[in-house]
Amino acid sequence: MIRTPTILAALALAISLSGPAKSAGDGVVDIVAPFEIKGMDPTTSGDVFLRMGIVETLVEADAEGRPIPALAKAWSLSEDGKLWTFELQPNARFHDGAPVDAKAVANALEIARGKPGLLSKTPIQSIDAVGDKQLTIRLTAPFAPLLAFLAESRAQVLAPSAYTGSDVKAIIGSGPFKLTGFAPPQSLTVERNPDYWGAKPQIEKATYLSVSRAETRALMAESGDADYVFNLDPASRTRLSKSNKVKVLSVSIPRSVMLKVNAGRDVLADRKAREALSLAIDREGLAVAVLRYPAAATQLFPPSLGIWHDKDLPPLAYEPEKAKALLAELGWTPGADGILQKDGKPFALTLTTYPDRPELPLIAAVLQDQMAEIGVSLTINSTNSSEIPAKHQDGSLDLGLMARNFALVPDPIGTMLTDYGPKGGDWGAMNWSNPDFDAALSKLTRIADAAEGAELRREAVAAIQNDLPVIPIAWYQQTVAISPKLEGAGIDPYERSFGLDKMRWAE
Amino acid sequence: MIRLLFGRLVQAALVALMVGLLTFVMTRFLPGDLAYRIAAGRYGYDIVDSAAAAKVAAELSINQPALVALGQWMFDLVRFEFGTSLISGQPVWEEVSTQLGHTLKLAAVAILLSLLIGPPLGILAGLRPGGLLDRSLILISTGMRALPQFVVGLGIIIIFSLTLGLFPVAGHDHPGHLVLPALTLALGLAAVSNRVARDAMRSVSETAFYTFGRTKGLSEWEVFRGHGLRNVAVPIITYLGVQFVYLIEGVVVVETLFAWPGIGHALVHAIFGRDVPMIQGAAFIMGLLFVALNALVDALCHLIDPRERRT
Amino acid sequence: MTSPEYALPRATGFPVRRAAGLAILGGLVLFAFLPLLFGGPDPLKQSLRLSLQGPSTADWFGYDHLGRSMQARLSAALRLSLGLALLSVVTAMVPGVLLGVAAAWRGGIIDRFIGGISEAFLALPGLLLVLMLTAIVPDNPLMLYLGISLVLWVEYFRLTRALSKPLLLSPSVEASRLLGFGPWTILRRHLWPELAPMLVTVGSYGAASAIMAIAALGFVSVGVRPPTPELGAMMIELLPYYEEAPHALLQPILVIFLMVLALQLIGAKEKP
Amino acid sequence: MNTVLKVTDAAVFAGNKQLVEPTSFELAQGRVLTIVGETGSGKSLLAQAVAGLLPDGLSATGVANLNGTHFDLAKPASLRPLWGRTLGILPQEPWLALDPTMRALDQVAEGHRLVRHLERAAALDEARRDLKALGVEDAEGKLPDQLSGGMAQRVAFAAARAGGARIVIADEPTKGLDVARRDDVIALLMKEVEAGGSVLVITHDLALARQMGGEIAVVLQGQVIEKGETEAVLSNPSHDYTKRLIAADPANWTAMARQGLQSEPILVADALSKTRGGKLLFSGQNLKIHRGEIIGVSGPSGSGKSSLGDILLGLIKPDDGVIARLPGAARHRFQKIYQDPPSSFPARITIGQNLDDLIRLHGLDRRILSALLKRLRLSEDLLQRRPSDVSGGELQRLSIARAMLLEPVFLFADEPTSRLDPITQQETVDLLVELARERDCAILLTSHDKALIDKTCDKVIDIAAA
Repeated sequence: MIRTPTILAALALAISLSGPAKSAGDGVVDIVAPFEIKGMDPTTSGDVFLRMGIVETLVEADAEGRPIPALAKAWSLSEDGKLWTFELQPNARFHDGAPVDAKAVANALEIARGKPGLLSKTPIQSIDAVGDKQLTIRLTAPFAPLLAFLAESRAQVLAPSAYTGSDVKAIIGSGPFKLTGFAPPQSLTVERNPDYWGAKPQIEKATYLSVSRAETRALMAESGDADYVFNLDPASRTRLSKSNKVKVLSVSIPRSVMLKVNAGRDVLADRKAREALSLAIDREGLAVAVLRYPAAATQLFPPSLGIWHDKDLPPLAYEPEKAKALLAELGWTPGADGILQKDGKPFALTLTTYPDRPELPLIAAVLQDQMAEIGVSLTINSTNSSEIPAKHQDGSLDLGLMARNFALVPDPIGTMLTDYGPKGGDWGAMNWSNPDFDAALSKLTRIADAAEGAELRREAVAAIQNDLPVIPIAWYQQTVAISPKLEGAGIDPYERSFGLDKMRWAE
Repeated sequence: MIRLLFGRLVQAALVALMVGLLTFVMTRFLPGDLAYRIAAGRYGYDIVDSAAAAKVAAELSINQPALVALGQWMFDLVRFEFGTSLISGQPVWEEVSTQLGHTLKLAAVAILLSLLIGPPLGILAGLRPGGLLDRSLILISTGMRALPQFVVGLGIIIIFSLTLGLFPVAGHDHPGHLVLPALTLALGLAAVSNRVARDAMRSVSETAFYTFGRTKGLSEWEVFRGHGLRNVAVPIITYLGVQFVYLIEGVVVVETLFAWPGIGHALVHAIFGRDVPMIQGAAFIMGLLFVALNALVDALCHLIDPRERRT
Repeated sequence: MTSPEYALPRATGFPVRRAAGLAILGGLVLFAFLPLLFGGPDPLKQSLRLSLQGPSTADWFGYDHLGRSMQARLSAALRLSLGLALLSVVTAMVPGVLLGVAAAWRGGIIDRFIGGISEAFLALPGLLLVLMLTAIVPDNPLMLYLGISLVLWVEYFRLTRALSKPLLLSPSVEASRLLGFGPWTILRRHLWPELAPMLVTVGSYGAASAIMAIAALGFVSVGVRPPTPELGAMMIELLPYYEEAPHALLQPILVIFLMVLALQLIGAKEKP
Repeated sequence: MNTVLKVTDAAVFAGNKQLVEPTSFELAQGRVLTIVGETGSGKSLLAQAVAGLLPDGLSATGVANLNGTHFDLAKPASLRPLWGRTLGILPQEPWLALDPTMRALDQVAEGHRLVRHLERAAALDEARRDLKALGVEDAEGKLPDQLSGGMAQRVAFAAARAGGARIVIADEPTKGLDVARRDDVIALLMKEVEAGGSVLVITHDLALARQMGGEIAVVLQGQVIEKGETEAVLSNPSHDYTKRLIAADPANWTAMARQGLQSEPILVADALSKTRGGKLLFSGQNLKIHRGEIIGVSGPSGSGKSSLGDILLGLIKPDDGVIARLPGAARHRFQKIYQDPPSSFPARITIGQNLDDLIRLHGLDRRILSALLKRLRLSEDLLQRRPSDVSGGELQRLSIARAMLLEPVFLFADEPTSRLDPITQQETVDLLVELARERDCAILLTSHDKALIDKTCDKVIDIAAA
């Protein structure tokens, strides 16, 4: 009776210790990030495949967001701005050996257009394969940001054999790395694609692991268990930057934390009320104490967005006293408990946010306290992220705290159009209309001249800064922890690629 | 013995019915628009908007009358037809079985480790009640029961992975990844099982047949090996059945901390993302798994102690 | 040969372990409810300057990552945890014991029926139940504890039934019935004195596991919503700062340790 | 004959309080020594001291000489190697002393294999031979809870002797056994004596001492007050305590029966029958019980005596047959006295509380209780104690007082004195009968001791015959 359990125990211990203790130092780059691989469909996990260099899009984007050639070697636009013609790379091949020809690209784009994503919002009339290596896209109206939309991860080009109907059953891309192992939702492994049409990467093998807890990611970096850890929480960032076991890179990215305001609410309809809320926020203190980086937002767009950031726009200030004065002007008088009252109703709002990004509930807690200083009572409802668009549609939203990604498409104009269009947007303005802002925005999509574009952009940004349909709070810093043995690794501000193709092992 | 197994079968059917009803009723009352939640689960917070939600709503036939939907679901259940997950599009059975596989692997090693740590210490303490080992074990197990799993997990990572560099922190491709999460779970289980073993050993060593073993002329070790071990094994193994309940709580936390692709972690996401078929399928299978494991425990106990009349 | 004729004196008087447990619990309750009497810093008041400051003579407990007074938050969290732990134990104990006694007393179909339900509850993953309940009514600590007590009641039911069944068949109850005593006296004189010590033990272990379950649920962001101070949630918020401000993380852990230790010392059976 | 065991000045202390006076005795080879005394007289402590089995908290002094080797009783550890090899210690409760999860044969073979270091197969054969010798070979593959009381007794005996011990120590081997099982034990022990072994018996049962023969030593309050050949001591005892001990044996009681009492019947039952667990207990039983009449039922345990009593009380339903009780007499005037006194009182409250509840329930006068207590020679401060802190004899008298409070017309005494010492048994039965006669209360008395029933009851029902 006693013999069996002892043998079983020894066996269990043996197998669990047999594995190589640490996976470092075997030439494989271990990448860790918070994004789960939900499935094979580009709309659900397309960004992970693009980041790992398995798939490619027609057009790429450089650090400033300007389109550069990818699968399309060159492109041209007709005079009326409605017909785009693309020349495909001559010797590009899919991982299953099939050539990347116009028919395959058209097929992939047509399928992508049918699914939710920015492509479905572009005024495309038809996509046709003209020759073997030439593709045309006909628009119903001129649309300057088309190139940027084609660079979006959901518009990735997969081999015809990857699809059955519109469903994807295998990830067969054309990128520098081939998919060799796939274990959703947690991990996948890739290998260098020997016959890649572009520059061959130096890294041979890489693994991707999705880890949702920030502490675990930080510990994996510190213990050398992972070579490239994407996205660290504030506290780990301060800890790791002090340690010599790991290099920490940080760059501001086109994602802003902002407060979505329902201008339809009578309490918030007046511009002064929104300005008062903005003045009550100590952005400096928040950035230093909570987010731990110097990116207190002075306007909607961070400097990393280049052309959209207006250097000489007056920054948003922190003046609680002026905020109280403004609210007093609007007829609000402090009640017994310090909360402002006006004809019997308290100045009370619900702040909806979501815990998927760990810092949002933290910022909500700080805002709640700072708003209480000027007599505004906030109750926090941290729930599923879809509540914000849902409450936008049924008009029940008061305030929404969110982290809006302007880099879904290299040129933020795409996100601007969906968020601040005439009827507002799920993640943008709500019940707010500013005629000259709308005019400037729509004209921007049609003209190509840089100077005139810059003027229109300054006008649009000034309108938002003045009217405050959304109140910017902080600009995001993306941080990455890299193993010292890895060189050439960086951060793509547009979060499109981990930069696997540029990495190499230090000698 | 057959009576026991028959009892378990009835329990399994009851569980199936209850789990089915409960999850079905609950998913009907979950607040928040189902389509929006699923769109958020599927496309992530950057992309989810009313257009995506509308597309999802069209896909699902959400507004079936409750009773029809219940009937349909029960019918599917009988045929073990769990449908497909709304978020990942994979068949639920496939998703749950892979994730359940990971969780079972983790749970098995955790239980094995806990059996190696808890009961031996408990038995030693039980042989000398009130001794130094006994008193220190009480403090340590109380301490372990007071520490939440994620704090224990963090401590273990810092000790074994950071300072000693013995084991990798997370991931799941080779056995080395299994050790730290399993150890975290095992410590939680051992903190309780060593108390059970101690009390069992103490009461067995006071029984008449234990003393008779001594007066027969057997040495302390021979009495323990012949009579102590088997009689102590029964309460320990019966307690094992109860431990599965605590295991699930631990598994969810440990899977999240160690990024282990298990069922607990997936279940939390499914509930957040309102992935109804996934919730129902996972709950149903986990319920049956519990019953099967309890039946296994009963069989094991019967093997050791064939007396019929144990409650 | 073995039964000692000479009976060793029974351990009378108040066992030391239970006294120590009650002392610790008393201290915690005092720490939790004193600020209500004498007023203390507001647990929600933030001052970002003081973020993560260590304990000092001014404030023995220091500040958390948003500059809120740890002392105020700990006592507020303790009030919440103790109150709701008590709630979950009572909501689990009352039905559990009543059903247990009823099943033991009536026996037959009722016993098998309730027994069947308890078996099913036992097999149901408790966590799923709690997750579902908290999903239906989010941000409500009450729902958390209701969910947990739904899982705990089975334990009370099975223990009460196991204890009451042999007792009700014993000669002492038969004699009492013959002497004309009614069911109420039998309950008060025979069942309750046996059940009470067991309920104290299981109750205190139940409260401890309820508190731990809430902390675990908080870890998967299902628990109590910030900024309400709750021990589990505080630990999760302060976990990332374990190296920078260890005091902040250790305090809630110490409080939970003391609470669970106290409950277990109180619950410990007389025998050492 | 050479002495195999010589004990000189063995004494037992609890701390510095002496429980057993220094005593010396000898056990010769092939002979029996019986130590007789009441519960609490220290006879068991003496035997435990000699075997080195004293519970912790107690210490012993004195010297034991076994087959020439010298042992100091103050150091019990030195005696441990003797266990099983030279000293065969017979367990008291055979059912509890057998490992519930191990088959009977293995429990006996264990002694051969581990103590006498025989090979596994040889040990099993040896064990089979032992069981065959005791006539329980078919118990081989069974588990303890599948064995009857008698079979368990014999398996335990075989297991105790498997280690090859020649000196058997049996403490209260017949406690709680009925007559048939008692003779069974005696035969077992006598077989050991004939085989040349020697037996030390500790008991309060004189019948056992008489049948064992050999020598006897009588112990009172830790002191040996008389010693000698059993036959001689029992036929003309010198110490008066021994005399009272002998007189307490029911066989020597003076008959208290009264014939031909014709008062009105308080309970008439006809054609009662009951089967339990598939076994027919009795059928066609007609019974008429008159006021103040004492009726006895004797038979081996499990023969249905208690079922008959419970049926008459209405506690259990007969399979068929009708019972007519005295009209007008309240239900609670039909009471019952139990075999195990402590279990008939609520364990966790004091006896006084229980009696006060009863008085309050029926609105009785407290003074009746005080009178009853005095009548039953019970002191008032017993009422402050819990049942577990009161001796068996006192508890049984308290339960009689409790029953008498309700002026019962019928009392079912179910083996009331089988757990008590002989002298206490005699006192209790005398008091019970006197009170019943005074209050004209009928009694149904059951016991496995035929002599007790014959000497006490007006009429005897033999249940097995019907």
